[in-house]
Amino acid sequence: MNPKLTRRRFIKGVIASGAAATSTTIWYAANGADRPAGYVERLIRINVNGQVRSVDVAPQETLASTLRYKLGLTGTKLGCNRGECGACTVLVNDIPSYACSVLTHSVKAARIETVEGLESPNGDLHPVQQAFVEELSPQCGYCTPGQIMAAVGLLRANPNPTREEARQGLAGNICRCGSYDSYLDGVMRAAQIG
Amino acid sequence: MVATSHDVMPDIELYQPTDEANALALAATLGADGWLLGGGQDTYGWLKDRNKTPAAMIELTQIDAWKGIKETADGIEIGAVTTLTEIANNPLVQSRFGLLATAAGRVASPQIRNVGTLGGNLAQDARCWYYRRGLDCYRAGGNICYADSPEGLNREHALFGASRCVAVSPSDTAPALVALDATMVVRSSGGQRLIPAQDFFVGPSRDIVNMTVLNDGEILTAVRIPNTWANAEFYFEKVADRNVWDFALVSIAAAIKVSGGVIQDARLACGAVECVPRRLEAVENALRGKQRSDQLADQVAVIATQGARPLNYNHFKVPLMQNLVKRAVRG
Amino acid sequence: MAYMHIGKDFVPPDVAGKVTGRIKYAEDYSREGMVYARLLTSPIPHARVVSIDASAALAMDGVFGILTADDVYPDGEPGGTGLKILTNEPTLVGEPILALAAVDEKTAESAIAAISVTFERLPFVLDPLDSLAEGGPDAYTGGNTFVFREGFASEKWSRDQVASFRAGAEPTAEPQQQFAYGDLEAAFAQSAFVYEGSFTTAGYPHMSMEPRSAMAYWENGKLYLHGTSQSLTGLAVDMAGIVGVPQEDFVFINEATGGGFGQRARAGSIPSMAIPAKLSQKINRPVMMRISREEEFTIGGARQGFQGWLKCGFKADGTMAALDIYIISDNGGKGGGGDAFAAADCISILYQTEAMRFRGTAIGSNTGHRGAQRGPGQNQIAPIIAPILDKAAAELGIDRLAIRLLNTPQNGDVGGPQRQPLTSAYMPEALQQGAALFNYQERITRSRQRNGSKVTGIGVGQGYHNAGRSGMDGIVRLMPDGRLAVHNGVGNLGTYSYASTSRAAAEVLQMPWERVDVITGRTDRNLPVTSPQDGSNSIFTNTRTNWGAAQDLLAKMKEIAAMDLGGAPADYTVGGERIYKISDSSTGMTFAQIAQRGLQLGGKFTGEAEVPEDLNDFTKLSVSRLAGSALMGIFHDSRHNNNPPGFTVTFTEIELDTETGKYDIVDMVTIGECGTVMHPQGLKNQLVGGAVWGIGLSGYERHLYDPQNGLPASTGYWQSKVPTILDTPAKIRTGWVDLPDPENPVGARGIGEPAMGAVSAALTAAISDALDGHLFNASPITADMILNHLAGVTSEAVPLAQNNFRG
Amino acid sequence: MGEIVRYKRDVWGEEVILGVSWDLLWVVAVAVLILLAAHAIIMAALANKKMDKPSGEGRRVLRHETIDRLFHWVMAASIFALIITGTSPILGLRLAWLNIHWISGLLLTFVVVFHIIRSLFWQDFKSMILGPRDFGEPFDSAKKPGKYSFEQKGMHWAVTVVVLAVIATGVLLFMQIDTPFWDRTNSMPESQLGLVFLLHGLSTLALIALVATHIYFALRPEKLFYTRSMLTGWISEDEMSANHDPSRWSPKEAD
Repeated sequence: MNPKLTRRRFIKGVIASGAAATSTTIWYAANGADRPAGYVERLIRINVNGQVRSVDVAPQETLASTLRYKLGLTGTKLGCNRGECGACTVLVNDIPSYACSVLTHSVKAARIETVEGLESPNGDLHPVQQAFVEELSPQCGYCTPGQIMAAVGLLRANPNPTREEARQGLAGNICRCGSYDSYLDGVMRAAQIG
Repeated sequence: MVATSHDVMPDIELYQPTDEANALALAATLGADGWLLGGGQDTYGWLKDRNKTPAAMIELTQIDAWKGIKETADGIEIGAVTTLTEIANNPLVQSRFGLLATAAGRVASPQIRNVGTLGGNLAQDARCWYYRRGLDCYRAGGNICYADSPEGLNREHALFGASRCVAVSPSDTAPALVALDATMVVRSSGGQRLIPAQDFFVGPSRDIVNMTVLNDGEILTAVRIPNTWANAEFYFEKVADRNVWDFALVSIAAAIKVSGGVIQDARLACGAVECVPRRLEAVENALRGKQRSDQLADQVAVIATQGARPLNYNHFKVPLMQNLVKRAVRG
Repeated sequence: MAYMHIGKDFVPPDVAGKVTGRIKYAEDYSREGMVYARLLTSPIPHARVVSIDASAALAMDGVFGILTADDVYPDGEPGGTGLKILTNEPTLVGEPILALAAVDEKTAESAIAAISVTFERLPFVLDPLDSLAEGGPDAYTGGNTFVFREGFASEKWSRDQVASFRAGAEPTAEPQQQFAYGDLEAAFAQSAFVYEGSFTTAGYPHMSMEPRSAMAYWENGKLYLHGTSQSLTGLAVDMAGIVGVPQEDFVFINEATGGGFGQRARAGSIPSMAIPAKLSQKINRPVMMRISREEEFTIGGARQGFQGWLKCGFKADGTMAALDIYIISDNGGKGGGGDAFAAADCISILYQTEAMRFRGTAIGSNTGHRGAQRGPGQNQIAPIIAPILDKAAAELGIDRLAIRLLNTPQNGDVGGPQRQPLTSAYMPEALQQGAALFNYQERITRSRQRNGSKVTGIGVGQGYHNAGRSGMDGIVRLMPDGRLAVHNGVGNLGTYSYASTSRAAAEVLQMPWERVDVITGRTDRNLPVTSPQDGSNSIFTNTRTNWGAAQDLLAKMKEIAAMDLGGAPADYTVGGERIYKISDSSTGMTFAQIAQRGLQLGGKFTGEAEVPEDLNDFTKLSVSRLAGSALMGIFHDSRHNNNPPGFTVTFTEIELDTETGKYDIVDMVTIGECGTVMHPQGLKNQLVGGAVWGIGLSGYERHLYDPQNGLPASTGYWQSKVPTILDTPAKIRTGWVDLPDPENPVGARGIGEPAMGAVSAALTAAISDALDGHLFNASPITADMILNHLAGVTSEAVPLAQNNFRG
Repeated sequence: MGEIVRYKRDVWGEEVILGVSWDLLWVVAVAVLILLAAHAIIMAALANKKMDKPSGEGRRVLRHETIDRLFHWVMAASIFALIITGTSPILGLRLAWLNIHWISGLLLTFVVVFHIIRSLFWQDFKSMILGPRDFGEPFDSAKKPGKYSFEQKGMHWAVTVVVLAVIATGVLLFMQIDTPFWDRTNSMPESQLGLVFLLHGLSTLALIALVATHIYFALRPEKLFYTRSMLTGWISEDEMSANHDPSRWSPKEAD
């Protein structure tokens, strides 16, 4: 029998997933086996903005969830929770990623940076933040943390981008206010400041 | 009764094997209950919507053996969990198989390419919006297609090879790999099988619920690209509504070997016109041995769409596909 | 005039919070004991809830309770259209039926899946013309339209009438609404070129970045609601009414709003914020209701789509002599929107049409709820008219810029059905300025040039929106430490006008900006009633109120100075944070001193007496709470006279690829004509932001609903095609005319909405140009439409289709 | 296991029938195997008591005309094709089955219609009518049947009912797919569609059981001569007289 067909049997999704989730662990227990290699422990330590913090993280938890609800870092915004807008962009080992579409457990060994971690210890704004203020890049500001993290990631990889390269670098971030032009102006200015 | 909007990850187990044997063992044990997780960019939406309810995720990206790009005796091998950004930026891929580098660089958005893997891009599920909405259509194991009807919103759907389901292959890298005559390395706890890229994908007439021939317990671990088409003349173009995020309305990947203005050999594949990347063999045959010219491009373009069966809102794909073939042939 | 603040860039106080992530949107707050709400929404486009069985859900661990329409409307749901908090009679897929609170969102979602709702399915309709046709289904139970003060009605045309309209002919049925001026028949008779045809424009969702999440809790009998709005005081009063709490017991907190675009201006367009408030009251815990992107799509509002017909006559010299226009506007599932009238009004003003008739009917469909969206009406019609104007120019042998210059409004012109004078208009200047910056004369020679598969198209567009109101209030206070507090109820949604209009007060007092505090963010900070920040009016309206309040403060300061230091109030002036005698600058007081003196005097100086009678109620409440706290300036702005317009002009060059149906915007110049410039960076942001919206309107965005079942297809960012940075030009060149308007104290008018219309008009004109003058008579014009046109595919055309594709 | 009907949600989230539970395929397979095995064992146990197998030699009489034999085998082929193509995706075989399935279904429909018309007007329809007398036949070894035995008639009519059900539901489902003759619509309500799928599935299961039974009997040694007659057309007079009552069936002599 084709298991793909039976897997989608008519059962309420939630019940199915809850029951099934338990069933794999039960399977291992029933078979007298230890949990297989690779089973995740919930209590983990993650490095966010240079600080190592202990957090209880569910296996399925997204990084955005951990940052916002467990660590109180609400600068990372949920615009769509689908990887379709970019408002939750953070840096994972310097690489811009959508925090709504990355599991916290997947990045527990990585360096995570959010918009809250950019200012220097004495409170000076990061060059990208400074440039965005000077160019008045944000409008409503909801996409701004994501735009900033994408821009910081871009400038780390390419400190002197052309305007076109900057445009490609910010391509994964929607701004519904349409402030793209001002964000690009900001990135170009940041490249000069930085 | 269902609420129409879920967006929180439900309870699900996660396994993060760090070596190949463990991953294959987990895949074998969990079978259909184990969801293979690459970068997850095509996964989390399904899970948040609770439209797919596997019991566990098996994350493949911690396995170093399945990462990276290396040169082999007769070409290159790309680990299946190599990110699309790495592929797009890799000097070896760029210099020898620029077609794939370009295609990988046109996927979705930078952040998705930073996390998304080649394997995930190839094995991703159909993007038909009815299916994605969680409706119990044929592809979801149901008994109906909502898109293939006079009123269905089928602008993005198939011209060819439809069989009850009219969804198309959404992958950008798939047509490139078909054009490059790549081989998929598929492993399971029972061993390894090598599958030509073209045969890796499966249409609804043969399997209406899966997009690839992977069986439960099998994992795509690497893609091998032979030197056969290295440094050929490449053409990749993806036409989408928006230039970021959107899936192709039609895409084309072409590898053409030209000598003295004469086409020695050619391999072309189109994306988003069929449930699998559509290899254009008739066009290839018509090209071989011919002088490359605009006239030739126009002639073969018509061949490319022979047999097309447009739905109510996707007639434009016929001229679009023809035009992309023309562009590929013109170079 | 040399200003200290007006026309100069500054750093708005909230920018630092935006770049550091510290500024808080509703969803960023939390509260001890807070629980999470999720919604159960209708899966059916039109239905009646027969029964709800939540027993299984309520028995689950971690579930605290549910809220249904019966809870929020114990005496029955309000009649009429309009969004409800919750409903038992949904008229679109996704309408909230009930909310459930649980310990976390995951539990809430699981519990909601365990609730069983029995629905009775009712007939639904997605295309207003299908509903208009005799025997067609109605979107609402009472009919397919809602007539103001009269109630539901069922508007029906004969099937032949609908069919002939779909075939492109003039509708023959009686409209709901109409206006006319001039002798239309004579004007057509005088016309050398007459164009007649039908058109469609698509509705589409607002898709603000911040979903309309809200968090509420009750404390000591007061409701604290963290929400989102375009205007704190413009919304809070009505919101208190919707929740059913006295104004004085309602605290609305809204530091920042992640995008408004029309649908967060008024409480009626965002009643969902009452859900956590009511739920919190019911279960006695703070409740956070995070709205998902799909829910935001459904209840977040959408633009009205048009199905229209028009006939337009031009004299031999190019004058637009006559316009006859008939529009069926899509009222969606919850009613709302008066876009068609605004569209006709816009044509009348923007092209100074000599004789005109407008007829319109609004019909419901079981789709997303409609309401004001950036330039509602004006911006749908802009991209329809521009290519027709170019066709007339071509037929009459007139240059495209020339025909616009000929018809464009200027100082002294009137417009609209009332033939109301414009406060001022400098469109010829704007057109000339744009043409010069764009290098129009040279660029136009590239029109229709081919380069391989690519063709160049040149487009010129104009945009208009009424851009100013009056009747609002201002409160400013000079604090004992000499700082100036400007109380401002304008929402903070990214235009920075809450700050830039406050600078009008600083200007009056010649106050350095760093010594000014803009008091906003929550209603218990005692804000005056300001205009909802919609309709491009904030700059005009709130510079008037803040200027007026500061003038009141200044007058009081002068009175005190004269009282204490001798002479008449008129002998005094301000500067350097001092008030001093004009004749002897050493005689004076610092602002701190005079503020302290005012406090000693009390009475009218501190808002304890002689408060203007005509203040709005909420302002009176604020003033009474502030009374005695500082030297106060209070002002009620009486009505202004004429129509203050916001105008824009856009020039663009595109390269259209005939093989892919896509086009690159090679260059774009957009000029604002909005009186005196208050804040250049803010204006530039409005112009480029409006441009991106214009690009979306003319090229990408549209509602999609499956006619088979009423399911929405365009719920997320992906399917609703909000333009990305790579769909917009790498640089948009901007400029402004900067000539003062006589009806505003600093000469300023608004700009937000017109910024969009000009761009969409320029783009459809450019597309038409690149395709040898072909008229799609539609927005958006998508790649598939262009490809089908070029390939001669006509089978996909669904004439005048709404909420669907169009070939 | 245990479910007979599979459900799904319709486009608006309401529960509707999806079709038969294919778990029943295994139930049917196992049940038929057990029953037939039991029959085989009982028959083997009784075998030594009935040794007098009639001879196939000698004069031959005509049992099935060529055209009827042709009909039978075309029908058999199409039913096999339908069962194989219909069950292969359920068994997880990746086979492009749908075109073969509907073409076979169309063929089956044509031959069945042909057979119905022929049997009504050209064949001896009465020979297949199941009357009260037939029901006594199994209990009285003295009673011999006419052309068709009680078991044969029973099988025929069972197959008739099931095949007609498969065809009727199959035609309705045929209208739900794109074919060279028409483009599909979604005009049938989902609840009805599910019912049709359910009936198609149930009748398929019955058909599989009947076909298995039919094949089993066709291959049984004491019945093998009937199978031979379906290939060659004749049975011997000896076989005829041992199994049939000549007063009730007087066949022509075979060529």
